[in-house]
Amino acid sequence: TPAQAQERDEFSVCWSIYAGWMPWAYADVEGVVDKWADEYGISIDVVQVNDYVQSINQFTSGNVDGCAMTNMDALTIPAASGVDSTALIVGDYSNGNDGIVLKGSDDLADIEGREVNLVQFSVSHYFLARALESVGLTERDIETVNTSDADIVGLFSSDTTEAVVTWNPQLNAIAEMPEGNVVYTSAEIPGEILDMMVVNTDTLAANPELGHALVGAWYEVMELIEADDEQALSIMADAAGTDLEGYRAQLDATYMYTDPAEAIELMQSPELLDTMERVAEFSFEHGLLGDMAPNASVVGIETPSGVFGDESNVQLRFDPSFTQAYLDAE
Amino acid sequence: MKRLINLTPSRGGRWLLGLLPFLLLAMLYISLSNARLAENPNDRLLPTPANMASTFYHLATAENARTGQIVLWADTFASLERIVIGVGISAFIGLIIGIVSGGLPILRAKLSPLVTVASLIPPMAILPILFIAFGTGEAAKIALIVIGVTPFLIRDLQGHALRLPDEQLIKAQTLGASSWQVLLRVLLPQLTPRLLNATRLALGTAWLFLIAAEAIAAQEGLGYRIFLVRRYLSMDIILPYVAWITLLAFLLDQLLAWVSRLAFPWYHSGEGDNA
Amino acid sequence: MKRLINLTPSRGGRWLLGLLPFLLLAMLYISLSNARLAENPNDRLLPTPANMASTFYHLATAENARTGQIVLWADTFASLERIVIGVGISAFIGLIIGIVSGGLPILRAKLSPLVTVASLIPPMAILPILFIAFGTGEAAKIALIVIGVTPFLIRDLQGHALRLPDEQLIKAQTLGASSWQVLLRVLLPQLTPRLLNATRLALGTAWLFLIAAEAIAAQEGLGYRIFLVRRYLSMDIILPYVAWITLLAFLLDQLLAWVSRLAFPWYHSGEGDNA
Amino acid sequence: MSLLAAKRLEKHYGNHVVLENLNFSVEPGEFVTLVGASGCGKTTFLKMLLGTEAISKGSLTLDDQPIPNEPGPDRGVVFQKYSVFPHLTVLGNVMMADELHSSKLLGKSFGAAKRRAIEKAHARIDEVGLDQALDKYPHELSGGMQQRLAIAQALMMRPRMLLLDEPFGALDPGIRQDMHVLINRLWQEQQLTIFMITHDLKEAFELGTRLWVFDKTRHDPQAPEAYGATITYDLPISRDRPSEALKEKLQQGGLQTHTQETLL
Amino acid sequence: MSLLAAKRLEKHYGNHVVLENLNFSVEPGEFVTLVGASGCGKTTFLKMLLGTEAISKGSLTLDDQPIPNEPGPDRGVVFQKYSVFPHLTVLGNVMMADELHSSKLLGKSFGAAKRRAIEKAHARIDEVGLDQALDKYPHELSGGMQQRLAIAQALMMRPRMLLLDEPFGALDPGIRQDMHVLINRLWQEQQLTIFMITHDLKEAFELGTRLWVFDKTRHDPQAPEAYGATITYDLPISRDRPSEALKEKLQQGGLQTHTQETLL
Ligand SMILES: Nc1ncnc2c1ncn2[C@@H]1O[C@H](COP(=O)(O)OP(=O)(O)OP(=O)(O)O)[C@@H](O)[C@H]1O
Ligand SMILES: Nc1ncnc2c1ncn2[C@@H]1O[C@H](COP(=O)(O)OP(=O)(O)OP(=O)(O)O)[C@@H](O)[C@H]1O
Ligand SMILES: [Mg+2]
Ligand SMILES: [Mg+2]
Repeated sequence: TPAQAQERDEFSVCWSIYAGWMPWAYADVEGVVDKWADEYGISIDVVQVNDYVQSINQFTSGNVDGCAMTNMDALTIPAASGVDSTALIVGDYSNGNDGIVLKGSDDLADIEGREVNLVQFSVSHYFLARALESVGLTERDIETVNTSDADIVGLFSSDTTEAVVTWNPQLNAIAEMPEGNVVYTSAEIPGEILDMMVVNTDTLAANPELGHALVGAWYEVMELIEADDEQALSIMADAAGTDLEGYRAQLDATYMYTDPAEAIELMQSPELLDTMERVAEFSFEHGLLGDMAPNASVVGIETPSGVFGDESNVQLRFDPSFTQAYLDAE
Repeated sequence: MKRLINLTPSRGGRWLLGLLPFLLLAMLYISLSNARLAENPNDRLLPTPANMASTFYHLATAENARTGQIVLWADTFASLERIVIGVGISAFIGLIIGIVSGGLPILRAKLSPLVTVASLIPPMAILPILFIAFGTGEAAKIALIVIGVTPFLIRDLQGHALRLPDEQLIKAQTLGASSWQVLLRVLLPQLTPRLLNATRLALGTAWLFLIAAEAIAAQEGLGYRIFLVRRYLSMDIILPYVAWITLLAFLLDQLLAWVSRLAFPWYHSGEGDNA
Repeated sequence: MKRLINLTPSRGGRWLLGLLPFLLLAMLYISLSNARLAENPNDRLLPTPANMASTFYHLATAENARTGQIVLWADTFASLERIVIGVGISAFIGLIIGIVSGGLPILRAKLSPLVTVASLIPPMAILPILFIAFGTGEAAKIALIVIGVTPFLIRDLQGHALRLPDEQLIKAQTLGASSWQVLLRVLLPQLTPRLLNATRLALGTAWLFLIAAEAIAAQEGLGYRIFLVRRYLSMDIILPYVAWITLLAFLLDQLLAWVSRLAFPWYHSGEGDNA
Repeated sequence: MSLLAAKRLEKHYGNHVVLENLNFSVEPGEFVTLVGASGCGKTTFLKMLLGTEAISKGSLTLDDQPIPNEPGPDRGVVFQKYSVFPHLTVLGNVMMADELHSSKLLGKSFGAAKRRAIEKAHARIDEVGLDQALDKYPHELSGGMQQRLAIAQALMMRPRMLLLDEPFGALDPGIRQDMHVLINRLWQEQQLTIFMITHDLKEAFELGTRLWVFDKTRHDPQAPEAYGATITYDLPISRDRPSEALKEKLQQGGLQTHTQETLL
Repeated sequence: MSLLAAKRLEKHYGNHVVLENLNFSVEPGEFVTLVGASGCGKTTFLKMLLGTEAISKGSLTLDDQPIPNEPGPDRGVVFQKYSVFPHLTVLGNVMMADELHSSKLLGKSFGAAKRRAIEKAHARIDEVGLDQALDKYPHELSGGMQQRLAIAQALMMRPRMLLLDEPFGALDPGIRQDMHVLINRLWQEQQLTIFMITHDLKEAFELGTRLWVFDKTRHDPQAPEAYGATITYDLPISRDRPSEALKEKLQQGGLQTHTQETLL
């Protein structure tokens, strides 16, 4: 929007609790973001929002300039609402962080006919659809129950719960329970569930310093993660409400792009475009692109390797240029 | 010119005056909505009234392809069923415990502190325990409503049982009533209309817990729909749903008031019109 | 042998009787907890009392490495601040609008329908809208409390303003009072103790909204902590927190009752001991 | 054998002595009117007769048995307010006693039992002149009609004793006069023993056969609660004697102090 | 010139005619007592004098001006209940009028003004004999003391007219007598014009200089609301004449119907 397109020097970005986004917690309390923002003569307020959906709503409604979210949510929420969004940083992909847990069976095929608790229409839903595909089932073979992510652990203890789809840290907590059998994880579909920092395209165009500062701060923390810095990891663990050991377990299931070059490579690869096409199709089938959407390509998605969908309505862009600039500066 | 406190609007004028703030709010909304949509035609935050109306019409008439149900009615029916059962159970428990603990001092001493403490516990915070005890299906949602509403009803009814003039209990005994008969023929009939009244007061809380319960785990229901579509900021669904819930709450409230006036004329004798 | 309704426990016995159900509950909990832990020593749902005590002690004494604060006190302080500010604002708005709309018929006609409708909207349903409208700062959380509580306070105070005997308003006017003076010297002082009373009733709802708000967007607070650790089913934190919230709610309630009795002895003259 | 007798009867609330040194015996058929300053313990005394307050010392016997420690159907009562059940019609209120008696479980009778109860109630209601208001609820009745109803209800059990605590205190003077006629008639017809508290000396003289004045005989200004009231005057009232003369005699005695207290 | 005058005054509520054809004129210093069956419109009449009910037809003039359409400090009032402010002490209640007058904004005075108000209030409180209860709240006072307080409060503004709606209706007979003495004294000392509604004929005769009986003269059994009450008797009462004689005369006339109605 024009208001956001103006040059400013005060910005805010938000994030919610998830293994791959805990670096933002560290970057915020330890002043890494402030340091990089100062360098570019701006200020960035990093806000933690307890509820993931709410954090995206904040971004879509224009209350914040950037928000940590997954590739699918970036497409179906802000982009589908007409907010031109840019994936500035691709931080990680889920490599086992999402999982399907069954009671009384360790075979995914046994999910047939069960009630499945999950956050409907989230990446979990997409992930579930992919899993079902792998055993030749469709969504018609199960029943989905919309469940708040925070309550899913407590719910699993109940005798009436048969299956859940969830992510970490809830997934670990459930897997630890005696009756919990993890039958399928996102490690089977690597590189499809991407966790990103998404910022408003117009704001970014008018204020490229915002992009540079965020990228700088992010990769400074990535170095600590790469070095397995215990103190930094402890702080992230604490913010996530767990301990060092618990947090490491979550990180094990997360493929962090600690090397910026790798992230650039992903963004430029044609596989990303394929993934996004699949996501767009899934979203269209579930009505997530809006009731009026005529087909899956109504919202244009642009990556360095090409555009999927309506080229005159590009609302989601993968932009490696800021990461590239950081790499060049190093 | 009369003093301000002595000025009363005429009967017709009262209606118009009452509509005034609603009109102002509606105008405010429309202008804000127009402003946002002019900036971004895809904006979902403040949809136009026409947009909301057509979405609502769609929800109220179109069959869902997968389930074959009409969304709005399925949601409404599911939610009403939960709230009626939940409030019904609460009312029953409230009446029994209220009468017994209000009427029998020896039981009151036992129960009062427990009820007081129970009414202070925020039920939302002990959800996991509820799931274990009641599963995750309808039972849990109804249990949440019951747990949220019953302590209030018990306390209200107990209070009213205590406020019944001692004279009546004594009189009943001089007419030969046993303890059981006093409870049955003096307390029960006098507390029943009060129960209806207390239930009306508690309905607001009941809706609250219903929506909270549906937000946590559900497959249909008014709260479910709102929390599902909030993901997509689909205000064109949320806002009509909120209006619809408000209307339902109002109708339920009026229904109870009407039943009470019809069934217990003596209870309502002392009332003026409460604006 | 006396009839059951005539049996009253002695003063000392009353205390003991009141403790009885708590003891029973505690015993029930311990046996259930033992049973679950015997099956699975890692079970988190029903931790042992010793486990809860040590966790709570840790939260109440150990400084957090990241923030340098003691978790329990930081949470408590944040939540209390929100609830006090939220309820304070509600009380203020409620008193002003309640007096003005209760005392001035011409304004009441304008405001009453709006207040009635507003009080019927379940705030939980508009929770998603609120956070979008107010952002995720303190304002939204306080706004949720205010929106949840104020309509009730306004209606209660308006009702009591209307129930003030007309005789008093007339008497004041025969003593030469202007409209303003009637509001200031007759309605205001008589509604203030009622406001305290209504605020006590509304506190339960306020806690509910506080916890709901903190669950969605907060970085500290009692509700935030419960929802944060709920992901790990850390009942050893949740249960003591629930007990702590209950205690705080009780103390706040008693504080208001005490202030009211102290400041407005005439208001409490008609009361017996309400069990 | 006297119906009711007290010996050195006392009533304390903690250290507060309300009544002390009460000695009397009352025969069946007497109409005792009780007067005394506000707060001197008249209602407390009536409550002891009812059985809702325990006696602290001494003895209070009914038919030479200690008085029961709770209300029962042998002692009817009418209070100044709240004597009737607001949720029952006139007929329902009066039938209540019969229904409680004939249906222990439900406290409500049906069929033939119900018809009998209605018939009996009708007779009582006629007696107090409420036959036009059978299906009205108490809130539709005037204060006087409510008190008549309370009396009809209390008499349904044919109690031996009727206890009245300022039954006409809230009524208008005209209606009051009417009630006097009624209570007097019922007392004579049904040979009741009546205890009536009143603040109206004239009423006390008009109705009673015996007047009790409650007052303190000892008073300690330092500890006003140390001594209680007792019956300072126990006067027979003859219906034939004009009450005026009696009144004067009383005033010459000690009732002035009492009257003054009543008037603050 | 008479203080108050009415010409063909009527009051309707919708189709319900409550009062009709009222014609009178009242001179300063009169003490008018109003009696009549319950619901015949006495309170409605008083409300018209107060200005809280509008007149429907005819004219009602105060000093030859139409009566103001709202209450004002020239017409004091005492109701049966709720006349005093429960949140103020005796002193606060009586000071109120003065404070409202001297501080338009806050309605509360401070410093010297406050001391003056207290002084004035003291004098009034002494007059009604409440000097021992200055700092008590109304709930700590007996019914009689509350009504005295209400009178003291009403007289603080030195109103020309005092309107009393069954002011002693809820009091015990003894206390009532006491209040009669008080109101009579104040009426004479301050040369008030008083209108007093009462249900007690004796009271009406004892206090008034003029008695108004409200009653219906026409009655349509099909439409009981079609005709209103009016002043059927307007009798001067002389203090010297024994009221008994008057009463009898009245009863020979038409008051029987009224009394009967009152007694239901
Ligand atoms: N439950 C109680 N506990 C303590 N004191 C009591 C109790 N009930 C009554 N009293 C005291 O006993 C005294 C007598 O009270 P009671 O009601 O018998 O007076 P009364 O003569 O009926 O007065 P009134 O004419 O006002 O009805 C009063 O001082 C009262 O304070
Ligand atoms: N606001 C009103 N609207 C309609 N009717 C009214 C209203 N106020 C009074 N009335 C009617 O006017 C009639 C006279 O009432 P009012 O109170 O003046 O009687 P009253 O003589 O004072 O009776 P009481 O002796 O019982 O006090 C009654 O029939 C009453 O129903
Ligand atoms: Mg008494
Ligand atoms: Mg009247």
